[in-house]
Amino acid sequence: MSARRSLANLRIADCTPLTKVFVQAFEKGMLARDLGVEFGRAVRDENGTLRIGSGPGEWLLLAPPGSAPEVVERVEAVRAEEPVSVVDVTHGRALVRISGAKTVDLLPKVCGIDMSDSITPDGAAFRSSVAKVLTDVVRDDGEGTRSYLLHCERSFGQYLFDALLDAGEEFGIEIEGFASNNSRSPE
Amino acid sequence: MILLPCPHCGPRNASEFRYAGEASTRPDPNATTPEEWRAYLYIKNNPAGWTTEKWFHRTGCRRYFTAERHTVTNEVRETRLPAARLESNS
Amino acid sequence: MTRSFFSRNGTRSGYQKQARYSAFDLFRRGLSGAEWPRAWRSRDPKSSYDVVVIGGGVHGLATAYYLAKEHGITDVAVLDKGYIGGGASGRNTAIIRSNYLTPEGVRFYDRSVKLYENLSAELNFNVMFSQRGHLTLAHNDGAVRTMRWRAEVNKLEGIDSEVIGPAEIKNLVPFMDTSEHTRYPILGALYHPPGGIIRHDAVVWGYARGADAHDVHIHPYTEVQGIDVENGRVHGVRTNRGGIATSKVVNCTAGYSSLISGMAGVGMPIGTFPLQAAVTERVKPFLHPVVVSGTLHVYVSQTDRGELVFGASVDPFTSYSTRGSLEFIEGLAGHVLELMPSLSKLRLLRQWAGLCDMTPDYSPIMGVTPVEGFYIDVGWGTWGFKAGPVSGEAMAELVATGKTPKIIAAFDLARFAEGRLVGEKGAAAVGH
Amino acid sequence: MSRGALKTGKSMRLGRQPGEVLDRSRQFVFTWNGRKYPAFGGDTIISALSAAGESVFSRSFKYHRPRGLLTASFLDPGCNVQVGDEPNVRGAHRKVEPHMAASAQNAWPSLRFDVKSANRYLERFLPPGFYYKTFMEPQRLWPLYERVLQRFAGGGKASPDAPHGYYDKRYAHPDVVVAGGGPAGMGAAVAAAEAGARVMLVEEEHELGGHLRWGDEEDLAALRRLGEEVARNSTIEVMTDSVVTGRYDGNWVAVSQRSLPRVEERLIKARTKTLVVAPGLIERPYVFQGNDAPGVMLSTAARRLINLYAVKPGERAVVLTANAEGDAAVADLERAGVEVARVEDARNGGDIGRVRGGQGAREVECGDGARIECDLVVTATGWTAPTSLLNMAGDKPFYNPAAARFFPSRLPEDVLATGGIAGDGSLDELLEHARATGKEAARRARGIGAALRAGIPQSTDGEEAPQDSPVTIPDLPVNGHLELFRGRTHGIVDYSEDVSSKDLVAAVKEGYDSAELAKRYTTATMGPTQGKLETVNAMAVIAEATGRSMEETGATTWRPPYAPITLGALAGRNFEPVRYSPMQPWHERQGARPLVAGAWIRPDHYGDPEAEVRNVRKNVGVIDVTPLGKLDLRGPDVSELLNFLYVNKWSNLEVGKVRYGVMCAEDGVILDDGVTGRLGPEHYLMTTTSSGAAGVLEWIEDWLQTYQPDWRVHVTPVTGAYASINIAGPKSRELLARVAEGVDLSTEAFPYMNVRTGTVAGVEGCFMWRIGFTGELSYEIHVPAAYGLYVWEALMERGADLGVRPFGVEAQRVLRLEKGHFIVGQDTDALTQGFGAGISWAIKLDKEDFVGKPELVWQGERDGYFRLIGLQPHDGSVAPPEASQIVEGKTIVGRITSSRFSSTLERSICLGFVAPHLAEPGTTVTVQLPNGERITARVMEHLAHYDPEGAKARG
Repeated sequence: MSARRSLANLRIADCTPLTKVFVQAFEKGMLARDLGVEFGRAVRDENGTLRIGSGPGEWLLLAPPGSAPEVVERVEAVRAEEPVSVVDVTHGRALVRISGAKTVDLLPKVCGIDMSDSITPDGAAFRSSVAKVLTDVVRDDGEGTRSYLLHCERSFGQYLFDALLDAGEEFGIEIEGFASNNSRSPE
Repeated sequence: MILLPCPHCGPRNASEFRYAGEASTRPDPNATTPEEWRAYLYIKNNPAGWTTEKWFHRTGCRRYFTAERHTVTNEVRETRLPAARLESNS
Repeated sequence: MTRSFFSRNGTRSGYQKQARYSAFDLFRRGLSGAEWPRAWRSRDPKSSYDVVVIGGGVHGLATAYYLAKEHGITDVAVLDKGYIGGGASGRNTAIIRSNYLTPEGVRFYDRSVKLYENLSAELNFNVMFSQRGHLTLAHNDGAVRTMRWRAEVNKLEGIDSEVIGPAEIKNLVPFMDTSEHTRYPILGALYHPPGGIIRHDAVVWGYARGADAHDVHIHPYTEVQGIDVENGRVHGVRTNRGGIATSKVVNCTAGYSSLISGMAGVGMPIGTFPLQAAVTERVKPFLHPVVVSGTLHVYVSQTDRGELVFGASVDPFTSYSTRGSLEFIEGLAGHVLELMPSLSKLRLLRQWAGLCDMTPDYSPIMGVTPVEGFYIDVGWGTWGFKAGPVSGEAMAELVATGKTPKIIAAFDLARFAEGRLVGEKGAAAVGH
Repeated sequence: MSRGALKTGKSMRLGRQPGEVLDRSRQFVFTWNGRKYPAFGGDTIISALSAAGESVFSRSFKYHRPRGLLTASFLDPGCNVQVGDEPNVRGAHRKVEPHMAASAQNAWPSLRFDVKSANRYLERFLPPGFYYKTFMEPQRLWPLYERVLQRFAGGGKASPDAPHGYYDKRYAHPDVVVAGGGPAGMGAAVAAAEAGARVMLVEEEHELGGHLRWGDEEDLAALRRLGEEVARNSTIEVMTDSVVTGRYDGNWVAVSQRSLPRVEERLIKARTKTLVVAPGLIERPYVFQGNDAPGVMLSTAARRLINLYAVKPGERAVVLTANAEGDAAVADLERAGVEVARVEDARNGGDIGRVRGGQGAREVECGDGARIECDLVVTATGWTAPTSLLNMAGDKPFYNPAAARFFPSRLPEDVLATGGIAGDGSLDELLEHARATGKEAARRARGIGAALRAGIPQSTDGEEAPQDSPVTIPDLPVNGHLELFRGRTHGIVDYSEDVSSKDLVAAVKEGYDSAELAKRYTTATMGPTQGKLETVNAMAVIAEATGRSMEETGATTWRPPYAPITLGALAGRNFEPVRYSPMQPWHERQGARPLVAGAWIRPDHYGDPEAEVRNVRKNVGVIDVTPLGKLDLRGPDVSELLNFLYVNKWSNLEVGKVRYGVMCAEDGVILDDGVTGRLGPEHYLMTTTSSGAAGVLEWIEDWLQTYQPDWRVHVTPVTGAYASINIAGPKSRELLARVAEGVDLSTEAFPYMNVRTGTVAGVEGCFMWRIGFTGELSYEIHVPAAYGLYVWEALMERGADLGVRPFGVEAQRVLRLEKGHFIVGQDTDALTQGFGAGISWAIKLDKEDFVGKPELVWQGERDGYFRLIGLQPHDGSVAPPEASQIVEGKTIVGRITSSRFSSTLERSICLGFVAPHLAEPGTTVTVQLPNGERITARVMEHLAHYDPEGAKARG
């Protein structure tokens, strides 16, 4: 846990260095059973990887920086009967985390999805438009603090970050430095 | 803005989708006449009422699906996956 | 020859002597308090007509007017399911121009502009055609290229069009942000001085009054429910006010054109899309030319009353709904403010929608159909109002003579089956 | 002229009133037409001016008649003022602030004396639509007439320097939105919240309470109780000075929120489960001669002035009353010390004939002919139900003649109505109805919410659809009311448009005899109040003129927005995404001129594009081509897919090879092109044009998902995953050799149109393609994006002695033109089919099937199509601008699609599109330049002007 962590009600951090692996397989195939997470949900596995059911028959795996080869290997080791593709998209996507109580005020300025607990509880994952950019959103609360991971095409990253800062200005948004463990992944 | 019930993601704002036109059947390209082929390209039913059409969930699951929509009220009564897709992806 | 139907006073049977409109007459009646007569008569439909025109908008009324005036065919009925001019004719943003991309398009719309220029005098009804210039902005070099393409074709056809740069644009529209570092920098524009705006209702009413003067029957609230076709020929139409026998039917509808054609068994390459528009509250005049941006999907002009009139591209999916949408005015406002950021305090007053029949090549469908006696003047997309007079003139000639006028030959229905699409699509993102 | 001095006139300010909204501890000054006026906190612009004895606030649109206060609310048509650079401010609603500079609109030279008011003497000569009947000839003078007409355009002034503030938007997902914060709205909101709903309570005025606010002690006590109930419920979000501007399909409700601390105005887009419409009723003006004179006002206006703003509306009043509101106004007036000279009770046949007075009411002629001197005329003749939101929800309200107003008829499941719009009754009856409505709204919201959630994979399954039965909503009584629209004289119907009842009658007689036509002809209801004050009176006059009933005349469609909303709020933060490559910081440091290419920002050039071209031909250049669309394709059926998508053949592409391909749509029109390489047995990387990337991806997914779902192919968009750099020029191999590891770059080992994977500048997993758009020996390298800037800088550093320089899009355009490569969308257009683009070598009609095959078969047979050709002007110093037309006499026979001066060849070079008879090499064509001059040019044998054999690229 970073000692510099701010207590502000709204914080933003660039988490782009995290490993990101994109997996495609049958929606209800063998690999799906092995990954154990359905479309629309995210769970953390025993290796500290956040497994996100990002689309029907699609998964996004977020893991500590530099761990792409192991993550890919682990998925490829599953002997699925159906065609499976595993693509390391670490370089292809930008990742931002916003945290704090005021995230529920910020996100509705840029995204049309209902952020209430009944629609998008902790562990919910969905893909929608955020500030007009196609974005994977994962609600990933930590220690009772609301928190969201936002994942988009890399080239839009700077724009999305700026748009979130602009939207958060009225709530006093603070920028946090990236720490590899601030994704709540176990060391 | 109308809500379109995406068969994967649930109801979403229509602005997340791309309308991909009336559902149509592609003629056999090796046995088609110019008239048949161009009817496939250009002629529309364009009803004022229920129509079957294709949509793409562009800022969502990025899947195509079929919807039955009323073109006067914009009410959507059914959305479903392309039939073949369901079988091959079970 | 202007003032046509008045100069032929009494030479035709059924001609109605109408009160002439003039400043003098306004003064005279103002003094005496005498009432003005009806601009057109209300009557019951007959059981048969030589020609039945479906659609009481500018196209239908102009067709009837020219049939009677130019070809002496006065046994004509114009049917509309609502009040006249209540469809696309009353819902468009009333922009007139002829700076199209293809020579056939340019010639056609130029004829329309010429007719419009003379229309107030011709109809003795001021349609308030204001040729204040028309600017189509280019925000990238592809668009600059297309603007130049249009300008060059226009010039070869004798139309006044020129590509101008940001400084000249700023001069014409001081409110425009022509600085370089905007999200959509303005690199140039196609400037078309004869383009402008018009009072759309006045065009409808003027043609209605003109047609009525030649004894054309105008039947509002008369909805066509079926077209009788036997052995490939038209025999009549069925309406909510009874059947009408006729051997010639002209489909001049917008929004419902494929439904009407469907009644005659003719399939159409048409999708019907709502086109939305909006006006702001009045402010003192500050915007003279019509401004269009294809990239930003917006067009804007200021009326003589001071309102800004906005339009955009058609809705993203087919619909017969004329309810306004919020996303339209949101996008519109964003884009207007991209162009003129100082207008953020201006308030939007009213929004509405009309229906547009879009064709695959962004060009109309005019002429004969496989059904004898069933003529079409449809598929007008977002350009129908501009073409009202020339369409009426050409359709009247076709119906009267049986020969397709050269000026509309390229727009025939058969082009789709024969793979001869018109090349107008190259210029059109927003084509107003 | 005492411009600097505080306005000291007769003060109309009353002592403290029980319900007043003033903060008397806060007194300050503002200016009105340049003069200083005092105000209290809580005053509106108009209440402060009224307190200072002013009674004229604007001039009317057409006749420039003086206009005063009519409704004392947002709707007040005579109270629109200019505030600084903001036009059309609702002066009777906007709170005045210290130092605010307000001024009158539509008056010149001054409010008191307006020269255009001479128009009113011309009234008889200016009937409705007079402009349709004159100025027709001569046509050439119309612009002059038009300029005169424009002088009369109403409204305030827009300023080109007005700043664009922080306007904002947000989405919301409440269970219940209550439109209207009067007693009914408050009651409904509380009941809904108590039933477990999340509620948005939206009120147009600055405070909740509606008519209770200007009521008596009992009303005020009731208001206090309601206010406490609202405050107790934390799930009610109260928004004042906010308005529901529209209800759109799917209960998509727009709320404009004002008076915010850091935001000018905010548009809330609420996907509400249910909407409760509780706007109350709008008092309707009465039509009689002189009804627009300052000093003639509605009973609610008089009561608001007295009770909210402690302003005495006049000295001596005549009141026409037909209802309890009018009676209450009489009591209020008397309490405020206004002499009530006469009460005309319409219920007993009382009436007003006309009001006389130029700058303000002076004398009333009563129904019985008696003339009474007064400066205040108050009318209470009935109500308009603002059914706007119900209209937008598809309802067609019906007219009830016994109550003289419209009522809802059939509402959709997700919209309910309560309060005055639904009926009358005592406050208790009203609240009972409101509470039942709020409870039912919450119940329905639960059902609708459960149905919505059922389809959402992320949602918690917790709440079941409720099984409880509908709440019984008691019927509200409907009080009888006289149908009072117009007296025995004619007067103004539409105040903002200056349309009188006489005008409407004249329009009907001229044949504009349906409500819509009469309105369009006279412009009645088209002004700033959008019919909320005028519609019913206009219908009544049209009904009277046509001899039809009100029911037959019908209500017109009220269109959104319910109340005007700023363009700023509608635009919000105006999200316009932009994309950058990882090398963008370097480009910016080097002063690259930015080029906006769709969402991408790219370097157009670094100062001297010609030098950039020369350097590629002579040494080596590098260009950032990251925006190239890139798709990772995996699976056993990729080659089948490629065979289907492209016009050329793909089944025989070996691993390690790349191939150029062209895609056509089903109509045979060229859609996109690019190079695709085979990285492994079941692994390909496809590149597309940067502008086509998104479209091609969706197109491929369409074929895969809906047409060939059996094909086992996975597509991953990886455009941003790789920084793409093209290294081009005779020294490119040497440069690459200095940074690449583990790859033999010799022509034998790595020939043209091949791909290798290796390490570049220490970065593993880079793809190197030996291809080129420029015609030189070149390599396109795709580097994991995070290393893009590092590799780019390494190339610059390691190649310094080789003369490496960056080049931008402009140089690339020249280079590719020299090489004769066409650009889809520039050298082809929306009708260019495959053969026309000169790629017949690629089109394989013997393939079983591919997209667009039939059209290409027929095009091949037809052979009459325009063709893309290379062109060189005979005068090599002239480069005809792109889009110059190729002509024969006056006939257009083609056009220049690309054109540049080539410093390599030291002459101008072009690509053009020409009619088939001109396509033969050696043909001379005529090009018309934009300045009208004509030049000739020669049709070339090849599209390529430079190295047509391709020796350099293969070398």
